[in-house]
Amino acid sequence: MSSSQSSSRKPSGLFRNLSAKIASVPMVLTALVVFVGGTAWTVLYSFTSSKLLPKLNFVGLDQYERLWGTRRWLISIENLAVYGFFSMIFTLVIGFTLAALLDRKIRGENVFRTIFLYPFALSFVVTGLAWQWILNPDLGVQNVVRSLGWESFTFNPLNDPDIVIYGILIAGLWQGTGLIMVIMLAGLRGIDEDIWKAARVDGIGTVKTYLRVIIPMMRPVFVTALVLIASGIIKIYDLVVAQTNGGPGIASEVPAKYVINYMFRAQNLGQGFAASTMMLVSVIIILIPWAYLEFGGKKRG
Amino acid sequence: MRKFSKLMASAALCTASMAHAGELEVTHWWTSGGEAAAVAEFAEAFDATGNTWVDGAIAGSGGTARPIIISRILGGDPMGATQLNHGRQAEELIEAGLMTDLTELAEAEGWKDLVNPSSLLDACTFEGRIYCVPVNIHSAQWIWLSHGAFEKAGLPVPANWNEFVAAAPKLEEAGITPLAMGQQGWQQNLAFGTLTLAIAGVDAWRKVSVERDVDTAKGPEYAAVFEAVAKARELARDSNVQDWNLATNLVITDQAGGQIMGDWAQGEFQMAGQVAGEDYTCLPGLGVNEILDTGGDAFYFPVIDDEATKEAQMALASTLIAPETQVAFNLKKGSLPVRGDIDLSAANDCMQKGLNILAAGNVLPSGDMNLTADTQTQIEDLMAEFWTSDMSAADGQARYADIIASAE
Amino acid sequence: MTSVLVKDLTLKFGALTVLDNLNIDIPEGEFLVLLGASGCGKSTLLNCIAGLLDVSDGEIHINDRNVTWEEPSGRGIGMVFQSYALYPQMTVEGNLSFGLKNARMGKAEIKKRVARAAEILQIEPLLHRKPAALSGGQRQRVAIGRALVRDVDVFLFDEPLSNLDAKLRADLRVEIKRLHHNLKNTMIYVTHDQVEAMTLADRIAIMKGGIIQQLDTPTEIYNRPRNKYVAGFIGSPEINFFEGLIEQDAFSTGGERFSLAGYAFRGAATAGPAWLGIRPEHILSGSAAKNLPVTNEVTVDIVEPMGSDTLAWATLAGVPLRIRMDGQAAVSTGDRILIGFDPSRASLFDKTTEERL
Amino acid sequence: MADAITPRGPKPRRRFSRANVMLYGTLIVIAAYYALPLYVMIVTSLKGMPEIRIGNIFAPPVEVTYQPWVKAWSEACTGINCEGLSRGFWNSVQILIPSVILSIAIASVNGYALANWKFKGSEVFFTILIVGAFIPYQVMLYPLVIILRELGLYGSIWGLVLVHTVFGMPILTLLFRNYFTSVPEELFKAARVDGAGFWGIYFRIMLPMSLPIFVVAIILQVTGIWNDFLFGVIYTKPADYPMTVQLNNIVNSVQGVKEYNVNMAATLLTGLVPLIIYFASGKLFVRGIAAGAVKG
Repeated sequence: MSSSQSSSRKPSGLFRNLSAKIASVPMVLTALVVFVGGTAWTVLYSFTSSKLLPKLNFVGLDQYERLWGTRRWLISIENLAVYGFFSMIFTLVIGFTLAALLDRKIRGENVFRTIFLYPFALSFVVTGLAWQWILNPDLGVQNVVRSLGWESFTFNPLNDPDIVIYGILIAGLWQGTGLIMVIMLAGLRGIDEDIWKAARVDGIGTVKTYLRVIIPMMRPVFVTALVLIASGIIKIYDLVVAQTNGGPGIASEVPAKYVINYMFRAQNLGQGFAASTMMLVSVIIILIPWAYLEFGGKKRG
Repeated sequence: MRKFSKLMASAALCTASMAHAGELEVTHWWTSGGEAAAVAEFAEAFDATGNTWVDGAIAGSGGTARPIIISRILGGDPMGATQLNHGRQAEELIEAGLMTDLTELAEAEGWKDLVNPSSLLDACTFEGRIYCVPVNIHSAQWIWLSHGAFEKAGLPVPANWNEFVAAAPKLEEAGITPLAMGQQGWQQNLAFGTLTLAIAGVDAWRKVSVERDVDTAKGPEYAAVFEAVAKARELARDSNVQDWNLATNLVITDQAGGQIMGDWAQGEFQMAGQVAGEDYTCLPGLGVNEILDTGGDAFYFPVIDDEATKEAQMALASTLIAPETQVAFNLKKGSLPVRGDIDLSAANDCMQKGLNILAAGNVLPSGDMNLTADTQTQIEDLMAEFWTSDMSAADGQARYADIIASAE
Repeated sequence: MTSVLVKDLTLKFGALTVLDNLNIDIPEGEFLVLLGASGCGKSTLLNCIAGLLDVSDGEIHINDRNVTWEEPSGRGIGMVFQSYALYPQMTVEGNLSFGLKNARMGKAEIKKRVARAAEILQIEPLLHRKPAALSGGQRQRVAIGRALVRDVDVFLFDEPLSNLDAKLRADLRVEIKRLHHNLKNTMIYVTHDQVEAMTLADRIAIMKGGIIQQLDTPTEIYNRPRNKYVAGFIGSPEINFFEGLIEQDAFSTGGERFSLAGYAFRGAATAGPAWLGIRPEHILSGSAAKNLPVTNEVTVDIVEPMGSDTLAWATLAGVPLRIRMDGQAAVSTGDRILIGFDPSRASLFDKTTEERL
Repeated sequence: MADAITPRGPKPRRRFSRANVMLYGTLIVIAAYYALPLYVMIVTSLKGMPEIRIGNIFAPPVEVTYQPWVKAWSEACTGINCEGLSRGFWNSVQILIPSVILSIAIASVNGYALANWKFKGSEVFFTILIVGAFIPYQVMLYPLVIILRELGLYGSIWGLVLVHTVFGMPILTLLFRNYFTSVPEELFKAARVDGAGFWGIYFRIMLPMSLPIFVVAIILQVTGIWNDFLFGVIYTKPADYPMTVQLNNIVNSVQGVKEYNVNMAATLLTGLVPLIIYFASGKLFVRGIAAGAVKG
């Protein structure tokens, strides 16, 4: 804050709404110290060889070279890409379809909406465990279908390294689509009723109206939904820990888990910081230009 | 670096845990049936000295518990005492001056000459000072075979690894999983270590694990090891249990032929009321190369600025190494005592085998002693991947050699 | 050939009857206006004709075809909404051609029709703009264009001008009239603004509570309102009402007696309690009032000059009286003036049934 | 040529028209997929272990027992201490209440200041906060460990409360700012004319009007904080573990055979609080989130 000159002129900016500034101190502190300071600190120490304790002995890009040479990190990135891609598409498609179905003024709308949204209230740990049991071969779906007679039925995603990520995807979708459905429904209800009438008069079918008219009109809602889903994907950790804990082997590892394991379990802070900086870079590439455009740029709302 | 650690030390001092005099919070990760029973022995012995043992068990094996324990010590909220595998893990903590120096007590009670083998105490010493109390000797190089399983398959109980591998097809015919294996990296890594010692032998093992000689890691001995591990992977194909004690349970209930696991598995067998030699057999060094590593658990005492707690810490240290406690604890735990001067006549057949090997002196320091946590984690990740994929033995060996090359 | 026939149309939302047994026969090319206060059911009737609402009973025929169960697009109607309902993400050209593309019409045909509509509505320069970049008037023209390109038989307008400012409304009103004149299509136009109704309509249907009060030409409705409600609704400034008694060709109210000579009773002349309505513009003042059958002296309470004409307030027979005078008339508060009116311009309504006598 | 039936009155809609069947069909199938896990957990948590081993998990319990719930609540063990989830529950409550109050108080003041009292640079901090909301937590985990250590809060409940306040701030501030910007400007100007100051307007005018957004903020924070696992594992010691972490420990520390009924009862117990809030607030939960998110 610039030091205020003699206040012959009207009081300098510093003192104008003083109480507002004081009230915003916590926000300023959080923004500067934690978000900016914390991030800078981590990025800085990602260039050191700190093991258990942070030490400023710089090693340049060694941590990053090792990171991208580590098989477990490559698997984590691959999993994140697969999970992110499908989770983004399915959440949007299922979310929108459910919202469109519920928007059709059907009986029992509230009951359906409650059922679709309750998973969102549950924690990822609960979701992970629930789906671990349902997908468990000896207890869940496979066992039930076999007991119904189809002996050779095998459905055991959580023990098959190639498709375990899809087991996590099922649980992730179960938990996440509810919120997106709600947001889409709010968007749909915001559309002027006459647009629907005009489309009917023009003889355009319901599905075509959704695709060619309604969805283009809901661009801001879709952007918000994309941003919410994306920020959820990047941070995925609890669900994997609860459902597969990275197993079988390291087949369902995710970047967030790599960071935590290397920072605390392998007591190699440098490597952990390098991994978390990589996560930050991926966020910067995908999200921030977008989010800035939505929230920062033209301030709407 | 010094300035930083002074800061850490002061932080530790000013927020000592608010335990009252005589009360000591002890953290550890012995949460399975047998282990919990053994810990109870420690707690009982310590309470007998007028102090109170406040149990801080942390579930989820060492891998999960260690980070929690360490971040608490670093975070300035240390516990009274904690279990850690002695070796490189605590090195940085000692360097940062966060661990109590036990040298006076050690010299007063003459630990130097009663701890056998001496390598155990060396693992606790850092720059000449002693910082931890070894409480047991665990060796990983055992395979536990279920008599019932082999009877069901109409086979004699094998005496060594090769016989075990030969018997496998028959076991499978009888619907028995030959090898029980938990789906966790550290268990697969333990099996790898055991197979290495048994097949590659001590010299090759020392060249790679201690001197980190990459050529040997790439050499023929280790090629044979990775072949054996690939075979073991075959044998454990359809045992999809997670925790080690669930795998041991498969052996106890004759659903699996055998399990490669450390001597702490004995605790589970005892809990199930099985008798060594009758219901199950233990083969040290897989019956091929009777060498045991002398890793094991030890207790460290974070620095706490509270006289009463310090006294309680010393009381616990000497209780842990006292003969009666050693006997009671190790019997339940199934591990070997650290004191050479007590007789474990009550010990069962497997512990006797361990004692003889120990007495014969063909023992060696455990991996924890010379590989950093970082390298250990990388090897565990490699093993986790190897065991759950169809990675070839050669690729596995190449990846292992790279890790050894980059280890410091 | 009848363009639109509405037969015994009834619509109920649960227990509430919104449209009550309506019958309308709209000949080819007629411009019918549905006029009424909000909530009288005019928009609902329009939506029923369009097929956007399912009727509870009755039939709708367009071009002698029973379309009661037809989808809106199958009825040969185009509709223009109050909120224009243009597709915001498409250009003007996109909006115009979307319906045709959907009906799989040939590209050349689409191009031709869009060009024709754009030329009629003078929106050629706007074809590549998005609705957001258009003014209210332009958007309305594009909305009309959307129906135009489909060569529909009947145009339906749902209060299209109420979102526009007064000046723009007047301009567009003229355009719609010119459009009707050029195209000669049947048009049904819903509004609550009586000026739009009077200027545009060939016939007007005054609606209240889901029932058509009167369906007639504007002049007929203006001069011979069917009932008290229609009389009161039409005409600005509002008609003056006197409550009183009819006694052989005279009407007594509040101490005054007005002669009814020349009043054309619908049926036989009757007597009894009734309402008399006389429009402010039918009350003459000063010298013009001299030889009228009914004359009186009144004092002017308030004067409201409005440029083209002036509205004077007085009291007659205890009831406030509105008199419309020429803009230049020199009158001020307190003047005593002579006023009078010709009974044949007045309207009499039965006291209880409020029906015209 | 009068056709057989002249169309009259409402179009006859076959009750089970193809579109209707398809619509309700998909909804019911998807609803089953969503309701399945909860159903399985409830059913299994009421069965004895033998019944689970032989029967299939979708079958309703033959003889209902509440023993798994009792065990999950008060007897399930992690290692030696067997106090079940109850300790975790009370820890979670102790973490929840101060976190919710503190985070909402600060965020509402932030939102209010940002909406009505813009000062030089206030938008910059707000933008940093919003950008901060997208930075993965992992990047700020260790620096926060150091900050808490310097404040002597590391490992205590208050440390975790501070962490939740910090990480909850961006979204909540955005929510409140959006809400307060939608409050008519004249109201704020009128109050200023009447001489009310920053806090006067906040308490007497803004607060009373902002009940709906407060309820939304409370719902978001309660479900968010109660369901947190990552911060709970890192910033507390075993004695203070929130319910989610303790649940993960209980389910993973196995004594002999896995007791699925106790594990499922424990999972349900952990999910109970957010579920009750969700069902109790119902529409408000939905409207609030939509308002906050869509407008944001």
